[in-house]
Amino acid sequence: MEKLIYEFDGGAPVKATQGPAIVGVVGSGNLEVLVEPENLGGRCVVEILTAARGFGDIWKAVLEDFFARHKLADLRISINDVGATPAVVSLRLDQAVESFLGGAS
Amino acid sequence: MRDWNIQARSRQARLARASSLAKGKEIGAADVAALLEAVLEPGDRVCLEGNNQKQADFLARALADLDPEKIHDLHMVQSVLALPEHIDVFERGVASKLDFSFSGPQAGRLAKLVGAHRIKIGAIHTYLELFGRYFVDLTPRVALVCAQAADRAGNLYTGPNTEDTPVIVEATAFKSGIVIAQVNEIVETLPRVDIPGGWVDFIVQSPKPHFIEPLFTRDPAQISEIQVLMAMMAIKGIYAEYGVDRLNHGIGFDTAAIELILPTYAQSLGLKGKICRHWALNPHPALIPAIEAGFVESVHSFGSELGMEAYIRARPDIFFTGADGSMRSNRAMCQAAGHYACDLFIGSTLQIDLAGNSSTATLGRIAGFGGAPNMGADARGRRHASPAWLKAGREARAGRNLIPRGQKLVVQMVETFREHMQPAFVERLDAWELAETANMDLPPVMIYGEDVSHILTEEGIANLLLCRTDEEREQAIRGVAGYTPVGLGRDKAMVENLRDRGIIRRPEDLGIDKRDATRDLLAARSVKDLVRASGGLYDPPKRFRNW
Amino acid sequence: MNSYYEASARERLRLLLDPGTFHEFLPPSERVASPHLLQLDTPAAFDDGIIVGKGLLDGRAVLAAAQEGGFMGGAVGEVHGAKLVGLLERARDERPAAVLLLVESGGVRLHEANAGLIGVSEIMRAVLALRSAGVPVIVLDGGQFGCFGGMGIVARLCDAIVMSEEGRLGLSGPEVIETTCGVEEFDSRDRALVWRTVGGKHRYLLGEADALVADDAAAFRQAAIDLLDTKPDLSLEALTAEHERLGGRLERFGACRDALDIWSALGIAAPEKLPLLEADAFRAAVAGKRA
Amino acid sequence: MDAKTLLAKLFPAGSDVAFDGLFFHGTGESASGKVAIIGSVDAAPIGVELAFRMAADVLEIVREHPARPILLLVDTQGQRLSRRDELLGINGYMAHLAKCLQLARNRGHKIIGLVYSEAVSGGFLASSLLSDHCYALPESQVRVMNLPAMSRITKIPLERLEELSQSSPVFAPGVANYLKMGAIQALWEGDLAQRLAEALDAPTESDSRRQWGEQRDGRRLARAVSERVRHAEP
Repeated sequence: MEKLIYEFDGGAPVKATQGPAIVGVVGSGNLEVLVEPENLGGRCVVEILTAARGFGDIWKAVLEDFFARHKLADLRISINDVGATPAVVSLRLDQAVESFLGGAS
Repeated sequence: MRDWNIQARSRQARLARASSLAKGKEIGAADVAALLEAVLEPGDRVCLEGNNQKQADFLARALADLDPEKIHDLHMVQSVLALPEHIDVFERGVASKLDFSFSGPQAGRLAKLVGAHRIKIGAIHTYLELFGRYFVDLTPRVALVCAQAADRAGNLYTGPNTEDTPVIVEATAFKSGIVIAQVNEIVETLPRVDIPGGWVDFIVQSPKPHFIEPLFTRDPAQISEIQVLMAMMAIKGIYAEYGVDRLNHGIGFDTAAIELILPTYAQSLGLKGKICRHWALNPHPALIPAIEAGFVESVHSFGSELGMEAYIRARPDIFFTGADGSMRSNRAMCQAAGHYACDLFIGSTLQIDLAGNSSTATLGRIAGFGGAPNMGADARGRRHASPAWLKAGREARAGRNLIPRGQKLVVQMVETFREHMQPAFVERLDAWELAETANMDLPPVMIYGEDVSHILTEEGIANLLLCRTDEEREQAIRGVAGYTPVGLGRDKAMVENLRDRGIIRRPEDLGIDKRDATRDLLAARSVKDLVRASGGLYDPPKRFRNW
Repeated sequence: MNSYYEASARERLRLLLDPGTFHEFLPPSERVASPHLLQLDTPAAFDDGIIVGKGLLDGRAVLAAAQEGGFMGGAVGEVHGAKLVGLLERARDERPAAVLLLVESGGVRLHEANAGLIGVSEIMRAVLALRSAGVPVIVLDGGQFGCFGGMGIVARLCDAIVMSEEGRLGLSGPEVIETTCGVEEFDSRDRALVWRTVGGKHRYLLGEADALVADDAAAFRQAAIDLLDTKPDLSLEALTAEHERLGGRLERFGACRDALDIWSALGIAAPEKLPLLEADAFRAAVAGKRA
Repeated sequence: MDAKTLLAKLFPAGSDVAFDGLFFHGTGESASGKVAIIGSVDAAPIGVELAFRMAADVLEIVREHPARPILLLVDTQGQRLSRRDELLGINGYMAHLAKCLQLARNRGHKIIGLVYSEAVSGGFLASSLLSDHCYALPESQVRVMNLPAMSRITKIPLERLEELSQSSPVFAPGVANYLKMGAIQALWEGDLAQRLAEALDAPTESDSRRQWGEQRDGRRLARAVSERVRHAEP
């Protein structure tokens, strides 16, 4: 396994409707994404535990695009991953933030 | 004075050697080895019917068990190496040379024996090429074929899985060859005659019904939301755009997803009656909902599919069926149909390079081609027009001083990463390395980049028809290659430019909201749903059931 | 219609309980994951594959637990088991209308096999203690991974079981039996055989499942509501009656080799047709014929 | 130790036990009075018949001998693996046995389990693990699965499992691990009749295995996690 931590800033504060949100399942080719509000001085911290080693660059690129899509601040995003493809990761991230912001869970 | 009748006299001599074994055309199962020894001679060209689905498994076993002291150096000319016995004949020294098309299940063993110089490969073909050579320079001396039933006159009923049998028998029987058929049963009256008895020399009832593999069943339960998204893009960004009305689908979950959202998504776009009416396709169970919804008008098939028999029988307006009601498939005919009469082929692959060449070759496996290249290639001999073909041709020729002609739509549909994070886009195909290690003349390319019109990934569609330079083409491919190294290596400004010109189209450019891409769009989400959609007529193989 | 089979454990709870009423104990943000998995370099889930909490069902207070088959096949590890035991003990304190167990489990998680086995044993004891205290436990079984191993025993300790035909209930999974005893004993790839041996319809016919519903979360919900007033009965009389039923089953069906023989012996005219029937038609076809 | 030797050591004052195939049952005379005995021999696979037979015995004890302690002496290689057992609902037969033992417990029968030879997986769950007090002989074998099989299924290298099993009692076979994890209350050595007498006199509490596991540093989380769920707000 590999642990990866990334930080992003430049987002805007968001309002959660109901506290932390979780989507996805820790199963093969899938991942769970937990989004929690936390005072991080405007930054977002993403912590990833992944079964697939050596894909740090790809995670970084996926997350950069994610934070380009969503202007977010003061969020802790925690991920448990079992080799999900970037497409699945992007999808779960979008679902998680949508759920966090009060969309369908 | 030259002897013009050597082949026919050889045939007579072989039949004479076998005469004591046969009662009429019938051979007892126990006498098959003796029969093969009688009619075969070392060095003979032999076609052992190995299809995509049905297999002459009893005859294959018998052939592999022959004494290599007596029968050796056979030259096997067969479309598919599917069974272990297809390789055993080489391993045991009965055969030594091979011309074939596809060896999926046996690709690893084949590569080993080639490496050990136990098999000499003539060439790896597409189906139509190999069938063509049966009539030119690879005509079988002896054909070992497979049918559902025979009557005592040797007429064969192949049942729905006719597949390669007609082309093999025709080539063999009309060039003084010998045709031996294994059948599941010998009956007084056949439901219909698929192969005339006059073309068949011997029939043997196999102890067990021949093996047949349900290769074209995809369980809708395994289709992911990413695949649904890609299917939406295919329908809205390609099928609707070009008015694709005659087509072939490769087998896979991606294409099953397209089939399963025709009655939902395509219907909602008002496309019924405008796209996907005529198919060259095996009877995919996943097509049932679209057929029931009235999307489909005709389906001609290479082979059949286990469990679809009763459904096909009940939908004769759609499928090609005999007077007896059961399906008649024909691989050679359907390949020709797919090549010349379809406007679009869409299928998946393992690797695509920067020029759009795609390959399913991996190191240590000689898998061959099968039929995809016949479908997935522009038909340069095509002359009749259709709106989709003309539009593709116009796009490819716009701004160039060329005489008008059409072009086939050849779509490669892949997720940017396969399982275990294997990238689908690569700088260099593994096929190069395989070609070097296996001493091939050419790297085994499934679909040449010059034939590919579109590449579709979860990131978007790249329309290669519109690219005018190699550089544009490369950036268009990189622009849909996602987070693979190839994708990350894109020139972002150029990719945005290609997007502005409509060469690259993202889901949002097509007006597709990714959030709509859920499994709820699938007209059937399980095999049981397919049974329901068929009104109980589809009877899936046991391994696909969960009830 | 929402497929219960396809839904995740969280979605199942959301669909099963009154909207917006579910409150989770030890939610993922508490990060009570399995340290044992991490030690073996295996990804762990923030909820260890089980969601426990409280909510309302048809306006009545219930406690509920849902196992996530997508994570390690819903297998029971130390944390997973302890969360369920804690919930069952809480039910003894709180006395809700019922405890709902949305099972989906292959049994004991091998990565922490001893902790898992003991955990299952503690779940068994806690279920029995809770039922002895008069709180009913209702099992819902319709997930992709079925309910096997120790959880298969747990399910049968409870007051009632709701299954869909997709649901499976047993002890040893078909793959385990095939691996150990050979394909002749149990061909796990013959899924029709698997389902008629351990699937919902057979369990319903044997009287082990109390309700057989379509694969629809709303149908599971309604069946659970209908069972809310079940009264636990672990009396000598009740167990004696159960004993006679089980003994009768051995006598009547002990020599049967296949579920079709059993269904036939139950007086069902065309047993081979049963697997194809939808839930409603199936219940109608077997009405009055169940063991 | 074989069952007959065991019985002689447990009940020097005598026992009346009938053997029937893999199953045995009867009564033993202990220092604290009569004890009902239910057991199995030869690493019996527990199938539907055996579970049913044991349940019958428990019901009979409840009916005929109120509050008489029950001693489970079950030697098992695990549940019987067969399609027929699954077809008939083997898990239901095991659950029935557990319910019958709960009935006995509810009616004041003390239930003691002694693992004297082998206790494996589902067979263990359906027998000794259902007792109020589960003990074991030091030479007995307790497990879910051996490490090579575990390695195959989990795809974790055998060396890694072997290495970790030196420091962790959480997954590897062994009676000592089960002692540490709290499933086995104590190992019985020396005078077995004396050990039995002490067990019969010990107070019966509710399920305390999580506490033991925590105290013995074998299961560090189970008690705390279950308590947190039990007392979580609101």
